[in-house]
Amino acid sequence: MGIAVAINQIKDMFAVVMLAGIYGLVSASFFVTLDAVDVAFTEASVGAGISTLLMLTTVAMTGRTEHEASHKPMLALFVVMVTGGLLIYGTFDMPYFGSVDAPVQNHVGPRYILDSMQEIGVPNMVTSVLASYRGFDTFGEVTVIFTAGIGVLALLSVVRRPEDDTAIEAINDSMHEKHLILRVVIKTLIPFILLYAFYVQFHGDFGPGGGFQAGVIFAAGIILYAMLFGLSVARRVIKQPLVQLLSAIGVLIYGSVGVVSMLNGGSFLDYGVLSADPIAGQHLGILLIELGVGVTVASVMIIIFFSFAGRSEYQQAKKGKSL
Amino acid sequence: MSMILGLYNYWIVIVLMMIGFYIIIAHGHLTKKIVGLNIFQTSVFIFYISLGKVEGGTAPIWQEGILLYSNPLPHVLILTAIVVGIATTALGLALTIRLKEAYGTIDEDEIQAMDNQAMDNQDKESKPC
Amino acid sequence: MDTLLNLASSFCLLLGSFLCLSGGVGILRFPDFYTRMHAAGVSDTLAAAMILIGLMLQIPETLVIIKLIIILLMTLFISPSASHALGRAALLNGLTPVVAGDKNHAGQTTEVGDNPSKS
Amino acid sequence: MIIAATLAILVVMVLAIIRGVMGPSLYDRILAVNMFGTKTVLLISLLGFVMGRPEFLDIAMVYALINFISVIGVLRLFEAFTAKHNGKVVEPAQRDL
Repeated sequence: MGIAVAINQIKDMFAVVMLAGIYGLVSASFFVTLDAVDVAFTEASVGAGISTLLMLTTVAMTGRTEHEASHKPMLALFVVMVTGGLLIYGTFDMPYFGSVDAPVQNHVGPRYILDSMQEIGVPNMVTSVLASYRGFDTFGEVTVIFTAGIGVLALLSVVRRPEDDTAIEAINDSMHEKHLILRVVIKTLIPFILLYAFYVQFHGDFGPGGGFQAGVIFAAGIILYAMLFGLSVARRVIKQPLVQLLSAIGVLIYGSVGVVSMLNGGSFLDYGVLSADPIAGQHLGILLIELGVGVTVASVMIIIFFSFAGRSEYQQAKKGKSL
Repeated sequence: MSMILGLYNYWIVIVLMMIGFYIIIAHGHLTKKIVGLNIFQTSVFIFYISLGKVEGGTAPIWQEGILLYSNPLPHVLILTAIVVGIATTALGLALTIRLKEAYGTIDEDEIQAMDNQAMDNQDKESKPC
Repeated sequence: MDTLLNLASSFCLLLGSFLCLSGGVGILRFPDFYTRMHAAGVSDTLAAAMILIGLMLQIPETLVIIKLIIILLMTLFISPSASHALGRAALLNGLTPVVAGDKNHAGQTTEVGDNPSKS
Repeated sequence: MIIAATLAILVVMVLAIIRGVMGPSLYDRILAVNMFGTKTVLLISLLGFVMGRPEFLDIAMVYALINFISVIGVLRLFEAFTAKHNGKVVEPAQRDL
């Protein structure tokens, strides 16, 4: 809470972003203490890692100081106070924290907890609910992520001309000379990061993890590489068109699993019919759609980072030329 | 007293939410607005997760001999919401960058002023016709 | 045997906590960035190692121990290189260390990257 | 004993937050974030033991990795930022908070 107040007060955007990073870590610790292991996993990789980096890139491009507010914030404060007061008044009717007989615990929750082991056969209930019971929702979310990736691409992609490339190359080379220690350490670490992403991807049925988290971790490994070795080198390793194709393929995998289960006589995204044994079918279906989710999330994150970094390099190159 | 102990999680959520809300409406800097939006978003996440917590329960991963688990449903909703949140944040930041390129500033009021001026100029130009 | 393990693990955990605390006090009390970084960086690694070893002694499961060892290795890799990168960046960007005898230049800076502490 | 260690780490996290809020330079904040991250790794491993579910260690691993990535990323981006502004005179008004 104190951090949030400080974010409000500080005007240097860099400091704000750093505090936002700490804030992400704190909230992830909250999630751990509240038993939400998978959520903490996601928040750790997203809130503390990727979003901090994206915000920093933006701040580096748009300037780091904030102007003094021109109008008095009293009205805003008043609105906030009134809304907060009403909300707190509303909480008096809420069930107490952690109580077993709260409405949330009494409808579908017990069914997921009691029956998912027989019906799906996956120990991690979050995965079974995510991928099987609420597969439609997740399909929607994946599509949203895919759309956001396209949106960022449309907003920030740069038409690359050969002469721009040389300018960018020069900037990169000047950075290459430095950071020997970091480069060695990171070169050794990156394979392990990618391996760990795969572990998270395929171990998601049994422990915390799954497609979303694995995608973000995989993307984080690539981003680390791109950051240290320069964007153009990373682009040579990971071709941009390939990543764009992959992000679409992930959604396609997800959708076609649903279509295949329809063709086999079930309803859309009903994996029980994918195999002779319903539980084996569920396993197969969950594995496939987690794969689809992972591919989409990883490639969208890479696309987002590449677009941001590419834009910033493009601006630098333009500035360098005009000087 | 039992009310304080029973409801404090909601109050934390509300205070966080209001701070985020305040940042969104009181600051003109667009990046900061996005940070505020993130705080707001996180408060909603904490709200959902704290709803799913059961006293004495444990993480919803099936294990021999454990009977009481927290509710997995809010976890699923929030898990996807976080990843969607980062995607939308990225989209917002991308818009911010384009605004900076187009206007040279990302202060809300200045952009508004420039827009109004452009509008006035357009009106003046279109009147003689 | 059991009590011995427990004793050893308690000792490791206590030592780790103590190191952690001293690092925390250091990061708060030391006068300039470099000393603060020294406090944090040096105590961090050993404290993390001690606490993780203490946890390892607590549990007989092999998988958990392997995971702890992986975390420990990562900490040993990551913590020093992060400190190195941080200190290097600070020095290259012109954050001058406080040298004994010129107190009034504490934290004075010459680059864009920092906010001079004039409080 | 584990509880005691957890408490100690919580105290240190609070100290790191104070340093992160106080500043004064940007590097202090990055240092605070870094330290906070390593402490979170330890805290989560300890919490896993307190709650009796050591599967939590996976999360601790992610934390260690992500923390490193973000610190390195911040430094690199910041370096690029200062390189862009090199040679430009910075007015004191811009530097003051």
